[in-house]
Amino acid sequence: MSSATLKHAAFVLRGNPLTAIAAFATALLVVLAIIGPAIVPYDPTASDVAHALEAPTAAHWFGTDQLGRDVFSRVIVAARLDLAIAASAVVLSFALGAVIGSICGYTGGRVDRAVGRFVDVLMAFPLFVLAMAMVAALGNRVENIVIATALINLPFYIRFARAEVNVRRNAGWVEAARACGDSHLSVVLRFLLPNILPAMAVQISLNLGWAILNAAGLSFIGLGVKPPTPEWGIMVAEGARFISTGKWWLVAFPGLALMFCVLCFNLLGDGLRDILDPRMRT
Amino acid sequence: QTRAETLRYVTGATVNTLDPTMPGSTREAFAVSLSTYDRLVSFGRKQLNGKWVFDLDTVRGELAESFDVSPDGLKITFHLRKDAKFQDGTPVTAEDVKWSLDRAVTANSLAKAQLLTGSLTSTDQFKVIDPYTVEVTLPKPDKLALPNLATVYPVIFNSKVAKAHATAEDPWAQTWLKDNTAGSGAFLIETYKPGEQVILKRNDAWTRSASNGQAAFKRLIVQTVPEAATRANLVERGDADIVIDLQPTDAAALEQKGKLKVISTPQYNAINFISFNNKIPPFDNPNVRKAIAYALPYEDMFKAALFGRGYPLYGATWADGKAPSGGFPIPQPVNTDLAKAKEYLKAAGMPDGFSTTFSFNVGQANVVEPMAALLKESLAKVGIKVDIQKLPDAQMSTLINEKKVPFFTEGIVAWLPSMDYFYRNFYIGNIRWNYSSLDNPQITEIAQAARFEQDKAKYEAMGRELNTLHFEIMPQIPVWQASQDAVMAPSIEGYTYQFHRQVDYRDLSRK
Amino acid sequence: MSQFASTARRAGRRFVSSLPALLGVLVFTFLLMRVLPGDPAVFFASGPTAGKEEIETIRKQMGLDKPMPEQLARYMLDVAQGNLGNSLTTGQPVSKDLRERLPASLELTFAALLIALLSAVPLGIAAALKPNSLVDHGVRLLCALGVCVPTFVSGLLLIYVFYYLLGYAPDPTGRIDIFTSQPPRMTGFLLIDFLLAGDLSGWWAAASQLVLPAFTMALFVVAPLARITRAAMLSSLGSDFVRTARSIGLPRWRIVVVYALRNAILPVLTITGIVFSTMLGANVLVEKVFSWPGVASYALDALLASDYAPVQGFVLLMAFIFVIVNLVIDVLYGIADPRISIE
Amino acid sequence: MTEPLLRIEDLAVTFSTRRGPVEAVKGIDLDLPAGRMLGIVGESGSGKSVTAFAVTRLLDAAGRISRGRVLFRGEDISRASSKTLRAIHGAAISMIFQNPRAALNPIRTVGLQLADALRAHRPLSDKAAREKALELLKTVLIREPEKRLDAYPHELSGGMCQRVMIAMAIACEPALLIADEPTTGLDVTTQKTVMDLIARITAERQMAVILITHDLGLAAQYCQDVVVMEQGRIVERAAPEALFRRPQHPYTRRLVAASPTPTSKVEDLVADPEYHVPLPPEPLREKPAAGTPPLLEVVNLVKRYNHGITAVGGVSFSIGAGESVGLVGESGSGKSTISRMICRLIDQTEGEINFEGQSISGIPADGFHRSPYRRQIQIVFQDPHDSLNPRFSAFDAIAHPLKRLDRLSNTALKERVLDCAAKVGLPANLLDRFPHQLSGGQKARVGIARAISVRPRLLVLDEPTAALDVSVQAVTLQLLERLRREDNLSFLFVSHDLNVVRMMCERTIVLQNGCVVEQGESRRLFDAPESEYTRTLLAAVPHFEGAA
Ligand SMILES: Nc1ncnc2c1ncn2[C@@H]1O[C@H](COP(=O)(O)OP(=O)(O)OP(=O)(O)O)[C@@H](O)[C@H]1O
Ligand SMILES: Nc1ncnc2c1ncn2[C@@H]1O[C@H](COP(=O)(O)OP(=O)(O)OP(=O)(O)O)[C@@H](O)[C@H]1O
Ligand SMILES: [Mg+2]
Ligand SMILES: [Mg+2]
Repeated sequence: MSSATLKHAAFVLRGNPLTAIAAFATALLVVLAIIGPAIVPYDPTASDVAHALEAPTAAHWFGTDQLGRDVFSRVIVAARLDLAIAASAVVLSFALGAVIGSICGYTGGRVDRAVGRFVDVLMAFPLFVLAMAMVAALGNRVENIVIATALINLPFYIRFARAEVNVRRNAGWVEAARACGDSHLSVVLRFLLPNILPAMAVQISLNLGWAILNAAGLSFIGLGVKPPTPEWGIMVAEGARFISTGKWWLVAFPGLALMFCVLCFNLLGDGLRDILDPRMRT
Repeated sequence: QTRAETLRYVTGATVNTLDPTMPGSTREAFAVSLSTYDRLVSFGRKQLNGKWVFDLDTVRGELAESFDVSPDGLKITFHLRKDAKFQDGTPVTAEDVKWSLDRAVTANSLAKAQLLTGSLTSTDQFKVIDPYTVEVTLPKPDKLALPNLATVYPVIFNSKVAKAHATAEDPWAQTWLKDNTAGSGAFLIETYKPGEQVILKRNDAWTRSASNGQAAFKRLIVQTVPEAATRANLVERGDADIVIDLQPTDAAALEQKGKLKVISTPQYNAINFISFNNKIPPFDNPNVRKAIAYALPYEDMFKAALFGRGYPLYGATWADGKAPSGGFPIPQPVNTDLAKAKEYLKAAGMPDGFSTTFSFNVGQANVVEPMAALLKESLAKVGIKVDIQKLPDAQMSTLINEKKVPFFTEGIVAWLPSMDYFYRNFYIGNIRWNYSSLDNPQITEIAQAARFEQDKAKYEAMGRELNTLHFEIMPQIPVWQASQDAVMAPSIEGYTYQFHRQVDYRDLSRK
Repeated sequence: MSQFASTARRAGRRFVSSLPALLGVLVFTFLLMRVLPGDPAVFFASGPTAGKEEIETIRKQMGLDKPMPEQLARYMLDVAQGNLGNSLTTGQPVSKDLRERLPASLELTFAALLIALLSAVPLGIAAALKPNSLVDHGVRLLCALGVCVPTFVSGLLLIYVFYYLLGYAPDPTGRIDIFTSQPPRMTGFLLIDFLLAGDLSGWWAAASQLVLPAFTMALFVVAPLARITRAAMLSSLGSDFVRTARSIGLPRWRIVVVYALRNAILPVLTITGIVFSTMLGANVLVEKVFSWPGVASYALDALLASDYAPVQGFVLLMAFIFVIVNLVIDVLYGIADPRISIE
Repeated sequence: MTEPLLRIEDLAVTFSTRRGPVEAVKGIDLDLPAGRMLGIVGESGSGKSVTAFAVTRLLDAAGRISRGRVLFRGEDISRASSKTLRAIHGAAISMIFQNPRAALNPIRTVGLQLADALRAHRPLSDKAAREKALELLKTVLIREPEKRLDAYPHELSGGMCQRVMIAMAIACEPALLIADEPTTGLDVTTQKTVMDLIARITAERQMAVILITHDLGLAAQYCQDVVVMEQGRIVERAAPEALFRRPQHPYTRRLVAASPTPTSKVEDLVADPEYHVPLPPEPLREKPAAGTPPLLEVVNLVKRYNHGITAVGGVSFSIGAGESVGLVGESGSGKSTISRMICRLIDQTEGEINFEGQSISGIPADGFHRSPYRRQIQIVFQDPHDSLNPRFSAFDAIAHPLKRLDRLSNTALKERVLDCAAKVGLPANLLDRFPHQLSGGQKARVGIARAISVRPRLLVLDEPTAALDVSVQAVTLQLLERLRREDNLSFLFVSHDLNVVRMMCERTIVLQNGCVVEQGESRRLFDAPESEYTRTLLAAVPHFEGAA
């Protein structure tokens, strides 16, 4: 990133307090994900049935759950896993999607049509059901949740990358690169791909939030991560069942964490769009 | 009819057939069939700890006005009620009974396997004596023959109507009966939307209720509401009249609020186990199984998973190490004792523990997930590292059937909960329900013998022996009998815990 | 008219070219379902005494005893004849189940989409008319809030508040209050059927049942729609032709509506298509929470039970609807944008 | 003297940007009497458009009139309410924009848009509006006006769109028409017809016109007065003959000198001695020995695209070492296609390309990057901005072919890059900037430096200056000429500016619809064109000598 980009980013952030707050909060989340397990007051998986389902107190800020585990500790510790799930799912689909999409967008022709067909098939699937089926088929391990989430995002990335590359493939600098002795492949990988990256960054940040929600949805129907691993989605899904009995803290705190995280990513995505939008630059 | 004359029952499951014998029938389908069809006999009821439960030992006539058992126990003669009419107005005759029982033992259906347990296997065993008398012959005297006829399968069809819808490929009209009824029961189907709801209306001609009258409700709605919390809301707000499958938390909360009537009955014909496949190492080693039995955090699990709603099967003391009773199940003399668990592990040659996977059903996650988490935590204390695996229901049942799950939790139910029935159906042979894959000649032999043992004292002794053996080899660990929490509007009366763990709608009335 | 003819021709071509995708979906789902480790026969042979024999019976009944390629061939043949197999969960033919449940899902989705569009488009326009103003930030925050709550949580919360606490909403148990009699089934869409039957109180009952779930779903899709509306409005407001419109002295509302909005509708239309088909498939959770008798919750139950036929049928149906929706969007697009039809 | 139609007094426009307020127009004064045509010329960014938008109050939200008054018919409209403005827009003042296609609503028929313009100011029935629209289309000389009424903009050519735009602008008979570069992007021939149309219609209706352009020739040909703008100020105002004969202000002088005319030479283009670097003399070239093949020989080159479009239909020519050959023709005549085939970026359909006697047409374009000839043939693209990877700094851009083709690295690489940069006059301190941080002329230099860095023999220049201002173009052309003379490079110079080609090239090839209509010595060809097509092209070139 050049200093001009940074300056521009700073400018956009100043004009857009929401993005600035979101950026700060995201940074906070990341820090929390890293140091979380070290700072929490209780072992997030240690049960204490004698103190089950207690409302928030000074000892347990967010109350305790059905097994008497400290909700606060669980919410904090879950940040790492949730961010990891979101990040790895998105990175996976982004990496695959960007490369495939770029190649399609650049070459056009038969490859493009073949991949297009595949994307059509994927898109025609009810995607959440596809994710469910994948997790059901492969087993509900974190890897599989990541893979399923990545897969259902893949078509969007392919399409996006394809479209972005398509508008650039006739750009002068692409031809110039070829005149400078680059092969088609290296044009795609070294020139086009880095150029569509900023535009895709927006998509990525929006998708990060979506990936977490997806994992939460899977948890709700019982296909989430394994117990007793703390994860927001599964905590919300379990806590949601206690709403009617008034044990609000079980759903409220992990839910707020989840919301907060998704909200940050979404706002960040919006802001990123402005930062990266060349029209916003002068 | 008014709202007061309507009973609205909500459930998380669905009714998927009107013919209870269809393979794949759900429990809700059984409950509906109980109201739309009559059987020859039904169970009586008794009070247990102040709650009404079905009584396996009293069988009373339903379509049969009376029945006699021959002294050698080989012949049962049923005398049909003369006033019984099918819902189309035609009388119920011995022909219909014969056709229905023939169907039960012939057609490819659930009934066949069930009736087998009562020595009912062939059409030759059913004989029409006269239009109102049917005789059932048994090859051997069998305690379970009569009770079997009281289960949900041997319902009596209107054979004329059924035959009219039979085809060459489908001689027993199974296709038609799946979506239609031809019975003589207390209710008629008004609308049937599989997976959504069944609405029934009273058959005014039916007068065989406990008080020899019509069913109390004029209309009956059986509705699927998948979200348990919503079911709790519905019944609490008075929009639903009765529900039996709430989460234990909700049931406990509603009971505490005291606005509704909550009848909590331990499912005394069902048992929850922590199971091992005794063929898969290290669980082939009884010491390992015992180690786990002493490492389980019973109290915590019972509290966290069931909120204490059930009948614990742990924590007993057997004075001389022998089973004090011959019933099944009985509380086991185990409790959480990590030192003992470690000793057993040492005896098993694994003083540092081992790693394994503990599996359970997604469908039971509400209850089992906290249990699994506690189990994992507690076993870790003796060095057993547990990875928890949550499987979709179909996968879990498949894997269990293929005997591929080493360590898991599951439950069993027996409609006819006699001691030998449990041992014969859940501990013998390469069948799905033999969770522990037990293959113990001694247990097999005693259980088979007990089946036909007519002497009560000897039967009791056999039971004690089996129970003692069971504890010694510990093929699996019975943990508790969960309660069935029937939560209902205060005005609802007459609820009885039934063998099929469903509401018998005919029993209910509104104050 | 020739434009109509060319639109029709394009639609036809699109449809034909999407057939391979449908076939792909069919085969892929079939294989995916067989990869599921669960054996439906075992699951459904769960009677208290079910044994090997019973499992075999079900297996035969489902055709699972045949080798896989044969199963696939049979399945494709069946599908070609409109037979989607039988559901073990409900015991009914899948096509019948889907036919009965699809209107419920569609009605819910349409209602949600309508709510979403009616709120998203004005929001997007408001944001675009004053970019970077307080209004804009407010809209942005509102949208972000909408997408950051899992639908099942918002659904349960809405039920808790509006049904349990306040009692404004009817009990969340499906499409219509159980004590209201159903209208004669004509279209399967209750709102329409009630109107056709002239039963206004019934219509009201059905509509009030629909509000909460539709709102829950709409909440989730307002964001993408508002976002795209804002972006499209911004770009069309900044475009040269809007400047032209201003330079000839057109009134402001005419510039915003006729010039800017009509052009901005095009990308909104595309997104609406995508949103519609994802909603239809993704409303599993909403249907579950509101006991809505739709196709998605049907498929979910079947999936957990490894009941192949309903899942396969559902996926195929969704893919088909996806294709149809795309076609409709395409046609609308062709009508809205004259530039398309010549390509 | 009577009150002028439009009077601008001390008008200043300020934009708020992230670097604080920027004054784009810094206080200008201007009078425009009714019925006159006033030209505003000046380089890109000098504030021409901003002035126009300020007068019509169509500025972006970011800009505002910070000072001064705009008197229209004696009334100050610089602070008029939006209601007043709406009444003025279209009815009293209207505008024609650059890029007519984008200026029309793409999803509304031409007829409806015209009707919109009409009905914005007078109540008309649908039918009457349609009739009036038809009349307008007839006025702007559109063929088959009835049919065009229901056409969408995309169904019309650029010239036709501009006519529609003119029709819309004159629909309500305004007294003032502001045309902001109305012909940029149009072909020379179309440009002429459109300008003639504007001139005729406005003369007929006694409308005052402000013509904004950076083409001095165009302004000279059509305007009675010309003002020159530089950096938001008016530096000179005069009648065109006087202005171009005897430019007073140094900026005007520079501008006039930099505009190529049929008689100018590359040496003369840069008037400002400050910028002037004398060119080396034309090297004496020995006649190549008989039998030595030319550097590049193209035989019967054909390119057909799918759908049966023949972009190039059998073109043959050759280029000798050190020779510069021009390729001219209308838009779409196949110039770029030929350039790309010669550079082996696309495959030809038929025909031979020989480089130094060796056939290179047999090497597929996909694999040409491995060929040793890759470094011999390089290309400079039309748009210097578009041809630079936005993520490469100037250094990276120049270094890229060196790394790829010469496998240089580290110090050797650095030296060569600095060398090349120096050669094209690019200050070394600009090398770590990214394209968006460079001016147009600087970007052009980077593009040229990149092309010559591997020391090619043949340089294909595909409209290398089309996107540049005249003064930047002048400098760039000189640079190219110097490189050619110093390094004995050969050029294939593609352009649609005939004056430039005449200056730069010894020989010229005229292309129409993918076929050569005429080729020969530039001097001869331009003085005595043989084909009708060449004559039309030449006639359409606006030139300010004619205005004298
Ligand atoms: N929206 C804006 N925000 C900031 N600065 C602007 C804006 N619009 C124009 N400018 C600045 O105003 C100055 C004059 O621009 P203007 O468009 O009038 O130039 P021009 O003479 O018309 O050039 P061209 O020949 O390229 O059209 C430029 O320096 C430009 O950067
Ligand atoms: N990839 C392509 N596919 C189909 N047709 C093409 C393609 N590229 C160019 N053409 C067509 O080939 C013809 C010649 O195009 P070319 O770009 O060579 O013209 P040009 O003389 O360079 O025009 P300009 O002055 O506008 O740059 C045009 O009619 C164009 O539409
Ligand atoms: Mg301009
Ligand atoms: Mg070109």
